[in-house]
Amino acid sequence: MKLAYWMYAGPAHIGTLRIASSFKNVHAIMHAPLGDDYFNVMRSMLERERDFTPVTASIVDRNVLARGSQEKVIDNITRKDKEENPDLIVLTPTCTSSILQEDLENFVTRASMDTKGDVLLADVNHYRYNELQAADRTLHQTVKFYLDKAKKKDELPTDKTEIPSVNIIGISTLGFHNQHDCTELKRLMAELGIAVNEVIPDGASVHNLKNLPRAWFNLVPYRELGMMTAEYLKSEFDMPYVDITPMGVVETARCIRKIQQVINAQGAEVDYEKYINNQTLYVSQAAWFSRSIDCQNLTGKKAVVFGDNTHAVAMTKILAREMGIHVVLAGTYCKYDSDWFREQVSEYCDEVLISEDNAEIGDAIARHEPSAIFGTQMERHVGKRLDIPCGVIAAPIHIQNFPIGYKPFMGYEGTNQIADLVYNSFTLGMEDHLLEIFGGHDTKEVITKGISAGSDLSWDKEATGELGKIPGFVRGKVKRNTEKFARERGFAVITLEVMYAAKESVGA
Amino acid sequence: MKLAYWMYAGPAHIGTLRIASSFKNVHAIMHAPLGDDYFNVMRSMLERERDFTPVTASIVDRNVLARGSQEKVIDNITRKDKEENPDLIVLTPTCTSSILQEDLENFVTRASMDTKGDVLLADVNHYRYNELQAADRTLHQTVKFYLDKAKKKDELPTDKTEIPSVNIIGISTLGFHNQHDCTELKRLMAELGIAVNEVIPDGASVHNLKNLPRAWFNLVPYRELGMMTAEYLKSEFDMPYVDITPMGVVETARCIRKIQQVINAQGAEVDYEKYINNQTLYVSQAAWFSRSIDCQNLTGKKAVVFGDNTHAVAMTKILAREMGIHVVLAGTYCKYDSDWFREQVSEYCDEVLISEDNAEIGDAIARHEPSAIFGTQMERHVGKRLDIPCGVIAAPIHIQNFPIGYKPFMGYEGTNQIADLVYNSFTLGMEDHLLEIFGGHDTKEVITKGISAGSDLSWDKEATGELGKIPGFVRGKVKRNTEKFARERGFAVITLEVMYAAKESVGA
Amino acid sequence: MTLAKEQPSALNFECETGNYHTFCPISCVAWLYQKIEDSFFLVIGTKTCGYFLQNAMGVMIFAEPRYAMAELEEGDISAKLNDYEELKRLCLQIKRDRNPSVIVWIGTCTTEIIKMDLEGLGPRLEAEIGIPIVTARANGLDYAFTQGEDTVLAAMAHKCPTVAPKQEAEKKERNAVSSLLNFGRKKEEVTQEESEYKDHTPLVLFGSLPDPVVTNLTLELKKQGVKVSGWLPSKRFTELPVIEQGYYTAGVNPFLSRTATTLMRRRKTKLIGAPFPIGPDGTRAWIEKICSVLEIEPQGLEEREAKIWASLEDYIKLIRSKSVFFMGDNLLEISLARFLIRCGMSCHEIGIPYMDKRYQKAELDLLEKTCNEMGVAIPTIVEKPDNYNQIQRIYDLKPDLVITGMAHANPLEARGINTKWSVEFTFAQIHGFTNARDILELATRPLRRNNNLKELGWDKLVQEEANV
Amino acid sequence: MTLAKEQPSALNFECETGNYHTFCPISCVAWLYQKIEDSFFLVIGTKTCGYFLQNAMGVMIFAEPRYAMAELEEGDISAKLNDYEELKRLCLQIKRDRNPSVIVWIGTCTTEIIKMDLEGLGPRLEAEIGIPIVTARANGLDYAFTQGEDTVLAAMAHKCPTVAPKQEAEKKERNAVSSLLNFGRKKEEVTQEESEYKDHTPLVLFGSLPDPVVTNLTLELKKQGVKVSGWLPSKRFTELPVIEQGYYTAGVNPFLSRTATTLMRRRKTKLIGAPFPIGPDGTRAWIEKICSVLEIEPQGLEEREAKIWASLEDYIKLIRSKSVFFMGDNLLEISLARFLIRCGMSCHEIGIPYMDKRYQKAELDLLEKTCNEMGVAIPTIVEKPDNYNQIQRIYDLKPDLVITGMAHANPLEARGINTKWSVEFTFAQIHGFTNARDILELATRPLRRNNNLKELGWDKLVQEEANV
Repeated sequence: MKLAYWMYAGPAHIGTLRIASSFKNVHAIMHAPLGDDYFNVMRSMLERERDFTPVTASIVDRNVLARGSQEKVIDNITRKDKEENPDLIVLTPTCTSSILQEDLENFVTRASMDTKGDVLLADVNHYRYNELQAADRTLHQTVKFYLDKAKKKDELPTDKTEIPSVNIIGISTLGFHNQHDCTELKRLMAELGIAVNEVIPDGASVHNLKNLPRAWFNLVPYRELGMMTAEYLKSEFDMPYVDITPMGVVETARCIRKIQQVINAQGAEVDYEKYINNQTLYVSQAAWFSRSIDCQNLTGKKAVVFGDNTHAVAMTKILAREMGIHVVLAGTYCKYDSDWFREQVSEYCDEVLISEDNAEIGDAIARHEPSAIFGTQMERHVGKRLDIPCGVIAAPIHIQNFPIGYKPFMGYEGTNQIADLVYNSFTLGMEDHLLEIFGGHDTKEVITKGISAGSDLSWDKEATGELGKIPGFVRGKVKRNTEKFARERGFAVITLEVMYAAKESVGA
Repeated sequence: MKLAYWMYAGPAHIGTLRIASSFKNVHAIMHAPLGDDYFNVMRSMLERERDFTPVTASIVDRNVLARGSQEKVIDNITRKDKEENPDLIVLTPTCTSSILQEDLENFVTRASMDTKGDVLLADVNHYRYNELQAADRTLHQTVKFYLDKAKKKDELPTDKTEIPSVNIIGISTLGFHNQHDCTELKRLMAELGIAVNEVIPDGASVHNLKNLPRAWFNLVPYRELGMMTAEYLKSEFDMPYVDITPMGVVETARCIRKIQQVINAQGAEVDYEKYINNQTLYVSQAAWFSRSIDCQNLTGKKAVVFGDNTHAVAMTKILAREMGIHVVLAGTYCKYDSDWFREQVSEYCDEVLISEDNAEIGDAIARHEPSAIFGTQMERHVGKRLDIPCGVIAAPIHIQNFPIGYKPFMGYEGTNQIADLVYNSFTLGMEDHLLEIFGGHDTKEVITKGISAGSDLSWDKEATGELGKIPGFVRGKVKRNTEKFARERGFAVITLEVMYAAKESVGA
Repeated sequence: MTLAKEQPSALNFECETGNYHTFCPISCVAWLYQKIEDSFFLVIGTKTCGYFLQNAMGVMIFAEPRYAMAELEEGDISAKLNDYEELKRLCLQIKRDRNPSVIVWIGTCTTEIIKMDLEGLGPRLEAEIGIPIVTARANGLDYAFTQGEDTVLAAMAHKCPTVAPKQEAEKKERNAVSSLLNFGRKKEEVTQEESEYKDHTPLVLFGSLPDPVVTNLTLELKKQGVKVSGWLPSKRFTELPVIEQGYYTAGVNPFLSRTATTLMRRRKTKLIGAPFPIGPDGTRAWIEKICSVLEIEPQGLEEREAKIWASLEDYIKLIRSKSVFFMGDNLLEISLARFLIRCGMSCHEIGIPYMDKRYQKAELDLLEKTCNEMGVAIPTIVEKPDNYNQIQRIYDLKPDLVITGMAHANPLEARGINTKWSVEFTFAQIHGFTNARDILELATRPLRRNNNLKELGWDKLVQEEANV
Repeated sequence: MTLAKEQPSALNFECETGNYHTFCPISCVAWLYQKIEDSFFLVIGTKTCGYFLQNAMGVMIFAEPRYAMAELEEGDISAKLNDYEELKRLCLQIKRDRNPSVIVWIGTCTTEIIKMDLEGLGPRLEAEIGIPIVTARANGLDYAFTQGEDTVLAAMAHKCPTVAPKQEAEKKERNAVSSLLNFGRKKEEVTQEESEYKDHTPLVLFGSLPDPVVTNLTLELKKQGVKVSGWLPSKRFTELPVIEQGYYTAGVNPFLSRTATTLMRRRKTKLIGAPFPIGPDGTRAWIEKICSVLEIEPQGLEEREAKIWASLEDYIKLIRSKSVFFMGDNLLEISLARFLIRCGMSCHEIGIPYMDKRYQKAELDLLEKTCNEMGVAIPTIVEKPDNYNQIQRIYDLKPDLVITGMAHANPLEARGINTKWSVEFTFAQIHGFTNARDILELATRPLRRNNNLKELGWDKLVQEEANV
């Protein structure tokens, strides 16, 4: 057992469901007890998704447990097949139901006899893999399933697209700024004259998976999702892939140069240097920001970076290399891929921390006392406690990571957004500190005069206590309305009874 | 005399300089005492402008005052004409030098005999007009100057552009989110199939001003800047103008419909309804946000809006009409145009406040106790004091209003950005309040344990006092380093002397 | 929805036992750890449970609340590790770090399936480490959402003292509520005040409510001369109420049937079966029933209720003659439906995760009576509804308001259907006379908002085609 | 910039009287209102002055600082309104709202031009409303940036008491610094400590420094047995130091020539002309000069200076043999140049807004001596430089670092030229031995940062063509 106050990555089935529900017209059946289907809540709430989440829980309760779940699972699969006509139904257990050690593979085989669509059991060990690993595996499994199927049916296209083209692999629902990153990557590819062959899994149809090999190369922007698929496509179809995350001016340029190399090797003749130069120096504002006086004042300031591999590595490089900020600690919660992390960041920071234990990270931050943190929501809260500003750069996702306005992290607009994030993280903190420095000199009385215009009423201890229990943000209002009520009715002392009477009368 | 702690609009010469330095290859000569040339600082600092600001102060000092400034001003004009070859030199006094009642018109006439470029005296009363009015007047004056000149030379084009076209009037340097608004408006026009004839003044060449009449209509997105020019072009050249600010889903649609009407009246046959519908319902996320559960929870919450006419009116309408938020007070500091403001907002709010006195606004906010404020930097500070979140929607400009990332207020991406602003203003405040509600239950001790691991050293009173004077954000560090130093050297008590010795030794 | 005026008929119960969405019963941790200030909740389950609490329950904002996961790892599942030793290690760590007055073990589906003997381990460990341990099986195999609280309170009922500590009885007010009410007063005043109460068999209330609501209901009963001897749970575990055989008990929430049964069967108390104090009608009925059992003549309740109704008119006019549909989530559905019908709404279907017809009998009777008096059709009560089928029925019925779980609200809104999250009623202060307004504030919010938006023509925000 | 080793020569002064950019002298309000805690500053000027303080000085973040504008309106300019009555109205409002111990009137260019008789009005109003009024003409017609402080201190020097109040002298420490240093000690200790001081004619220091720097310099002198009798300004107006005829005075900043003159001519004090205590070299020279005048043999200063230099080596190696160019902004230029040259830099040109060769004589001598000792060419000192011409010279000279005003920094950076804002030296704590590190922290920052960026190839960020 592990005492856990916080988790950086979710359980495996969340990863599987992120893949399944990213595809168009794919339904997932979750074989699980009541309440385990909160994935639907997360998707609906965090992404403000307009459509019903295509995930149905086949509920395991005491009765099902007693009778065995085969019948119910198969019923639910075939029923959903009829109700929604999905191309594919993915069955997944959760941590709990996976313990039952049922022959789910057999359930799937049985069910698929009666379904028009395909049925697939997500093949993940729920105790060994987390959300990120499970997503990577499920995507690979799905892609392989459809490519094998096409191969068997001899439907695999053998040609490449006419102009250089790319599959963007790893864009998924509930991913950290994935939608905006994807838009930005599509824009970037368009500017490079590269056609987007497929984006998977988000918005993709499983029927189109067979077309994946037509692209000239695969782009895997996130280290956590898509590598298995890219490796598979490389080994099976000899498709090269580019796995340089185009985040920050330097790495975006490196990614574009790698793309150039990959497509020129296949007969294209492109030279992106002029494009890179123009974007870097004059279109994106990030390189100029790095050189500007604002950023000069950040030189040598200490920062701690923590997140998933993709974002923690990218931010560490950007801060250290592009902005001259001193990264005292860079860390990741992707323990399973820590060698890569170390290799990527070690020359850009003083110390590396690989951990899933938020207390350890909190302590490290307290020890370093950086001027800013770039981390997850968890680190943001650590920062709040320690009075250190924090920019959020990585999942676990939070509704604030699904902004309505355009906020990619990748590509050239991403470099702009990151520059703002860095600048605001440091300077909003700075503003508070400036106010603190001069605080004693900045008289606050005058402006607050308007709030409490000297009360002629007294509150007895009970009522005062009760008032104290009212949340701060409505307390002032309740106080004022209650006093108004008391004054109108001639009460000199406010008791609990007066408070409640006021509430009933004026909604105080 | 007026006791003033804060100003919402700047002095007149700032308005004039915003226009002059927005144009390409126009130089301004400011006839002013030392230190009045801080416009250059604002432009360089706030906009992170890469180029030298094309404004030179012709300095009035005691000697100049004694001798008269004519010689110096004329020298500076002719010198700058030679050094930089500007198309136009604009001469402006400031509040101070305008009192001297010199015949500046005569200086200009004299100077222009020796210059290759044009020379113009900005014709503004520095005690009657503020920054916004002065900008409007200077733009009008410049446009009229070049149209009159072209007319005299018989160089005025008489035809209209082939396809429907627009002049976007009022985009200027140091304007609130002007650059991003302009980008968004250009995108919008492109999507509507309308060519952009000229954007003025930002980035425009004065030589092209004569082409203004070729456009089918003028678009004036900001109430504060461009109306005089648009009126002039209407009366002189019979050019229709659209002055509906395309901010928010409803007003953007109204603006587009008005454009449709204006260009169809000139022979176009466009129907933008489908475009509007598609953008509103499916492309922009703002209408959906309004309907979503997140926004439902904002229903009926109270807000105060304050700003310039353009933004305060637009935000009031968006909050009240599109989001169901209860605007208890809407206000503007544009006293000179208050009738329009009242007419626009009165049906959407409980109370209207027209004032340039920040104390009055602060008191009104304290009285209403809204859940959120949408105002200027000033209201943001009022909000900080009263613990009410504030979204900044209007000038006076601040470096935060020049984000590097794309953040327009106008057009459909603007609607998204505004939805985020509204949501974050309310919910980030909410997060603090939630923490407060549950605060007593949320143990803070454990995580802060890492900070002060029980000190074995004592600080004497002097040193403690000195430590207290160190800004909070470095105090922890100084304390730790000093203690480390003292421990290494065997001091048991930290005195002032130890503190300074530590600073010298380890930079504590 | 146009209402065909049907003849009232008896309640109609269905059970779809379908695939429906509600929160996991371990949710109760989110409010119980706040309610019981000296407690620590340890949820013994998997990453799935932990991630739920953290992300879906929205308690993500708290960096270190007084609850944690005992996350089961592969070794625990395969029984390679000794459960007792593992739990001991974790509980000792909790003792060291936080030193709570009680550790509540929340069993989950997984502990059920691997048959971890929490009830057996608890007392042993309690004895060894010296901190009381309460064991509750708040698992999703047997319970839904709010029933998690029921499992905790039922387990905690065993920990209530049997007799009042005699020594201290006069020196110190043991009961949290009365000490709260008497805070800051002189002893004479308190003694004098005792005389305001009628003489009756002690009454203990059960159900976890926010402190202001506890005070409010306690005061309402005091007005009638009824003294509340204690609440289960109390603000602190160390202040659990004394429960002697023969005491009266009454619940404040409809999802507490197991706690009610435990108090009756194990603690030999007498349960007062009443409608629940939600809405002015329910609150009046609840007080009346308690008074009647304690043989006290209630005073001025009718006027009180009438006055409250009058004060609600501004909200009621927004929902009168409109229809509401409950998808079923938190077991508060019957009480809310009854109140909203009394407000003039009609209701076709009440989905509910679990229906204890005995514990909710008085509430069901009041519902039927209310429908009859208001002249609206009696709703169908669907236990364990099938959400997919419900949505088809919603498309047909076009109700003016759907009260639903969090997973369905946005998609229904996007299809032009007004919704309100049921979970908000779980967290809001809805009990008693004065809070009736808050129920309507919540219930009318979508109507107020969407009325406003309707004119803008944003009714449906989904396309047949995929969005751009 | 490759340095041709020239033969050292005497200082070369030029005066371009060009169009140069610096802040308005009313800027001093921003630090003086913070320094003098019981003061209120009233800037009597136009919207132009107010907008400058608010937006360009970056004090926008303070909602209500202890300063305000008396904004002149059309009626004031045309003299339709009575100045005395107007100022009285405003000062009474300030008295009512804030009740400061002193109101400092800051005259501006406009009050000069309209010839408002502030010096005449001040004493009348002071007598009528009972609050001391100090009048300073911090106008841009006569002064530049930091000289604003000079005008205020010169005016305030008149308000210092002539003789120590005899009655209170023993009861209470009148002087702010010594009470600060003695904070919390018993009286016996304080008395005993007095013996640590040598016997000398009282010494008053002038110049506004942050409190920690005041303490630091006071302690440095105490180490030599020198007692500082007071500082002008003090932390509170009510604690201005006693200045008797014959006292010694010494300035800490190079822009205080007018204050120095006032103290000499009006208060009949003796000025100690020394280099300024900026950098270890300057600080040592300043202390030595003070000691020598007071006839005290300084102890251990050479070792002290050497130790500080050794501790700065990590920064110094970044700038050694590099060149610096001062565009001229805050009048600290000579002292900073002297220190940076001592660090091993070379300097071709020192722009400076105003050069008082008499008040800065010791500093200029030290600069010349430093150049000789370091074997670098003596810089040209350009008073009132023409910024346009300077930029042409910068293009030619390609210095490694340009110290400049805020208007030019970004454009120079965009052209690949390293810059540091001069204004930062105005606000940072740069005086004394221990703060030398902070000067280098600032001065080396662009070099440290841009070295880093250089490899990325972002040297020039301006195009010949307009940007896309």
